[in-house]
Amino acid sequence: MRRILIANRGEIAVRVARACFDAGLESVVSVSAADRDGLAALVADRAVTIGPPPAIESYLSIDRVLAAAKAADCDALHPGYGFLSERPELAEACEEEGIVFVGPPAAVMRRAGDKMSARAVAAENGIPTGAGSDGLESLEQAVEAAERTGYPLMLKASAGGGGRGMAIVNEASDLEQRFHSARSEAQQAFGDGRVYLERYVGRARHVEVQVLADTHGNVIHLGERDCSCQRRYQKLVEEAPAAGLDAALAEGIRNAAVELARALSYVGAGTVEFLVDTERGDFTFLEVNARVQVEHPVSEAVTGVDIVGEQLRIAAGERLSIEQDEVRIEGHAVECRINAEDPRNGFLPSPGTVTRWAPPNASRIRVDSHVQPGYEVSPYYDSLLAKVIAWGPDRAAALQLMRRGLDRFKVEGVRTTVPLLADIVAAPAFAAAPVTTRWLETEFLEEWNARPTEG
Amino acid sequence: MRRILIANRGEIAVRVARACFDAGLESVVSVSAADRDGLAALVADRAVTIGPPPAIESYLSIDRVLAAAKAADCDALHPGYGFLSERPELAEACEEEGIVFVGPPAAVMRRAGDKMSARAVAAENGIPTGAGSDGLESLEQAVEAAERTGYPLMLKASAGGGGRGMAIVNEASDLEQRFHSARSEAQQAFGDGRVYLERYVGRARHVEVQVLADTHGNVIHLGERDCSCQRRYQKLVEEAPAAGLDAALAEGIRNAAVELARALSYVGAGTVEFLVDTERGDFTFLEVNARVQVEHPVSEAVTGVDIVGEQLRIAAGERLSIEQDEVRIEGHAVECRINAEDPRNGFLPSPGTVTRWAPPNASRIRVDSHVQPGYEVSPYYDSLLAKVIAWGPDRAAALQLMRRGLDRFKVEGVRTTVPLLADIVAAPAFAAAPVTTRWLETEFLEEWNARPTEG
Amino acid sequence: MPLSSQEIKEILAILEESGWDEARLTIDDVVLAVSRNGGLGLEPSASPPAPPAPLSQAPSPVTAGPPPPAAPTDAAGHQVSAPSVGVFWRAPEPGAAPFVDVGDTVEAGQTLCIVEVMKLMQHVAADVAGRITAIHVQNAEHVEFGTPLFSIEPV
Amino acid sequence: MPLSSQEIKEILAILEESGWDEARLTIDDVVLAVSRNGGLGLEPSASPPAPPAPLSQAPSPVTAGPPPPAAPTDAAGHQVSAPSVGVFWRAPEPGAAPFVDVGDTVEAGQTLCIVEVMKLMQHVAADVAGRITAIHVQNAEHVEFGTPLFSIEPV
Repeated sequence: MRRILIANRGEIAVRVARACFDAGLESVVSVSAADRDGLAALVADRAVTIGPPPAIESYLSIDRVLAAAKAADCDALHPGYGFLSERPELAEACEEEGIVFVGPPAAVMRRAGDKMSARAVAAENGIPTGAGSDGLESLEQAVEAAERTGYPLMLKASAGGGGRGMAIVNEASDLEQRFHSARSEAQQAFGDGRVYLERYVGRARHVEVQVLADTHGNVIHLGERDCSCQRRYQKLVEEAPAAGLDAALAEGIRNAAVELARALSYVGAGTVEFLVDTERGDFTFLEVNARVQVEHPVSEAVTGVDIVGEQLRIAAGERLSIEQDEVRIEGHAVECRINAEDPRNGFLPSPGTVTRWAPPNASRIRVDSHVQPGYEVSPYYDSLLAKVIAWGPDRAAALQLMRRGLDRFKVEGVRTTVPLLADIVAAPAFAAAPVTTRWLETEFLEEWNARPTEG
Repeated sequence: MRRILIANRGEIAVRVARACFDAGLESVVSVSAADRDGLAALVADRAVTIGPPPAIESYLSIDRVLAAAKAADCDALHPGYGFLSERPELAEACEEEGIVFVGPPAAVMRRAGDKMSARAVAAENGIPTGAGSDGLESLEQAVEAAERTGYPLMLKASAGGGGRGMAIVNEASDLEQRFHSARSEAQQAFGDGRVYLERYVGRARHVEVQVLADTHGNVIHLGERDCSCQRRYQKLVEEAPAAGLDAALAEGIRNAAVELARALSYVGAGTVEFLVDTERGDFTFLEVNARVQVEHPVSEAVTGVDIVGEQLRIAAGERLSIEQDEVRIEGHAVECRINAEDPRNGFLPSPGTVTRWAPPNASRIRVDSHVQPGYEVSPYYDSLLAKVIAWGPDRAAALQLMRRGLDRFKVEGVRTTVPLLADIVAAPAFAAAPVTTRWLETEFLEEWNARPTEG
Repeated sequence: MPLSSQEIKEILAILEESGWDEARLTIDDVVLAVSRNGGLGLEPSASPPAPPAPLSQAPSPVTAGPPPPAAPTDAAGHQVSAPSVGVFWRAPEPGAAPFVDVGDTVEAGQTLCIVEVMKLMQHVAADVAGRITAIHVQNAEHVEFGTPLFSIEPV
Repeated sequence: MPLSSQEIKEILAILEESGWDEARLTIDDVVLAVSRNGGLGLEPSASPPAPPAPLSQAPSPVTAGPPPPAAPTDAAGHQVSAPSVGVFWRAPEPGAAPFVDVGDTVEAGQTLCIVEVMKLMQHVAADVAGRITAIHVQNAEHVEFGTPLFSIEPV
């Protein structure tokens, strides 16, 4: 490997370019016309403009991304997260063109990425998948599975993610309507109308395990992250490790993730997501994310392992730089996602020009971002401006540092989630106990929206 | 200590604000109207505009800086480097106002800062000061001292620095003219016409030792730096440790620095500068810099000690966080000073607006800067835009990393020293051997200026 | 739209007769800015970095494929730019005659070249009628989105 | 739309007969800005951060001390600003009558207040003759360089 095409934009493109520099590799970023002058284009060794701003004609075009790789004579391709990162077709096309894909092989990605096939592999390996169903072909199958599972239950799209095609069904009388709408939503969103159902856990935590697997059969985990602080299935705050998790339970989750990765013959960096039922104290497997994740820096902060660097090593056919028994989880890390959204106004995206930009400047705070003063928040892409990661010797210290950092984060020109996040990490309920996936929406935000606004 | 006034601007103001944040202290930066919207004003907790852009009515005004400290209710003041940082009057005024001065007490600053008194203390403590003279009152004294010392010799201003009031005298017939012009230059520059002379070392290295001294009598050093790569006595590239220095010689220099600091009852962070005669393999004391220095990050990079953080601890009356036997020098660090100057055109300052700004983004490269896109390089202040610090396991690795980083440093809108620095760190002569203080001007630049320019 | 074109004309006339060197009038979304004696910086420079390559500011071309080619009119005449990253082919197949040559007259809608994106052949058509005055890229060269391909002198 | 084109014309004519080199008129969403003899800084500053306090663009004051007071002319009339960080004193000494009060008429050069910088008393003088229409800072308050102190309606 000599030269990597970074087929992404924003902060992750900057992050991957940094990892390439660290590894002594050249980097080329494929950009849309909207990002031609962006920070990713500046920090990479070269930028290739592949199309106009709309993602469908740029970041989502496998052909154009590959054409850029060939035009710039790249021998490898890093897809980042989102966009094409979990499209087995890209991995396949790379293989055909003799370009190393930094991620799992297409076949592994298919097995891991399809929720039902991943659940089946998990179940075969004795990993709890929750009382659930196989793919539901008809309302009759759904009724039967629902009776077996019991209410409340949750419908999910087999091909899906991000909350689309998902529905909570509280009682039998709701099932028919919810089943049909989930199917059509899944069909629309993913071109695949298959849905399945599982027990709905009211007081749940979202806990996920970072795994790394090389081509020599080494599979390790870097501990788990808690991403329960969500709004509409979008993560706002992530942490490592998961606070207050029973040690045996944490160990069980970590081991399950490694076992599943082995069973899937996984290669690369990946995340195994679990739902932890805080009332019963058990966990069920949710899905595998076959790519680097937005929240990977919290795991880096507590382990010192450079996850993107390991991705490059794995892709180059090298061994992982660290073995499981060398992995130490030290202290606690919290990440906040700074979005150009107005949390006081239904999280409406806030496009515009960033006129001032001064993220916190501190030894124990890391800021991953592609934003500089003058940056145009484009309506074409998601609204993530920066990730702020604070590390402390314990959770209280990390949260306090994050609060101090966010209080000093100066952004002008667009509205952001900074004030909301500052209030979340300072909330007594958030500090006192691990929150569940519904805390933010059903408890915190209702109270927060009622607070008088300043300025 | 609760709230620090940062009486400076530019990258060091940003650096001190970071250290304040790390220490849990509030920071207020006193700014001129030119810097009201600068990064230092944004990263500090507050900015107080003290005067118009000219430094004499802002950064050089003790009264205004103190008035800002009082207006913002600060209980301590950090002077940075340059400007008022070595003015005993400021330390005194702080004392009178009950404000903790982050630096040595006025009396110590006077003793350490006056070159002749510092030389006298050094000589008393058996530290070589070179064959030199006391303050020269008349031409007769100068002739006598010159005969005792031998030619070539160097005249220096007692109160001076930065090359003003300095002159090389090659033979007796030049002495009279050089003596008078050095005196009048010193008088003009420092309001103090005293000069002294010392043996002139043709093949010399500038080696300096970072010391830290607390109020409990602990004095340690963080090893030495080599700052021989100079042009007109201005440092361009600095390194830690000093490469290729005989171990016993290095040990002698480090110990001399600590002894001198003890003898001066020094308190705070300081630097003891030495001249190393590479032909004779010995060293002589030059002067003490009673403040944090521009090049402090290279010492931080190889020791892991936060020098500005230690300054704050010392000022708060705490003990140093580290003892001498815990200090480890690991690997090698290089710093390049990025100035808004045109090295192809006599290093003419290049004011203007920085339209693009993308410093290298790498794990082992640190960038200290106050610049963002849109920054106006003001004609009122010095032209330092950024310091780039590269760390490697050895000198070759650090230089190579620096070269790669500088090659990817993208600046537009003003001319900078980046291309020159990239060529310096890649020069075989620079990589092969430690250079002397005259290498850059008399060897490298002559050849470099003759190279055809690109773009 | 708070001002009629008639009103704008009248305002312009008044401004022109006046002694001002610069004027800027903003009404809701309407911005009217005029200056004489050289552009003085009335217009706020939008954001620090200026785009290095011209971006589309021409009327939407009717003939191009899905991605509209950037087609600014500059000193070199009207330009047709690459609609995508890819490889530039002047002829429909190897060995065939090129679609067009410098000096040729073309109709709007006439194919000028192919930009190949991973075996996908995108025909790039002229969006104005005119005479080809320059071909900026060599056959088989890689191009990016927005790379100027042809200059056309409209007729 | 608060202004008709007829009204704009009238305003332009009035402005033109006036002696100003620059003018900027904002009414709700309508902004009208004109200048002659070269655009000074009429347009919102090109670079991202806009200064939070008004900066000098007035003719150099002849009466002020070493640091020129910022004295822009705005809707509130002519302004006299602090020449330095310091403490604002309305009277020559504690208990004495203030130098000036709202409504007073002042001559150019007349002392308006003292800004004390660490025992150094800087007398701040009016740079135009006129009537004091506002005093923006309380006695004994801390001020910064550029803090507006007085508004004066020139006579």
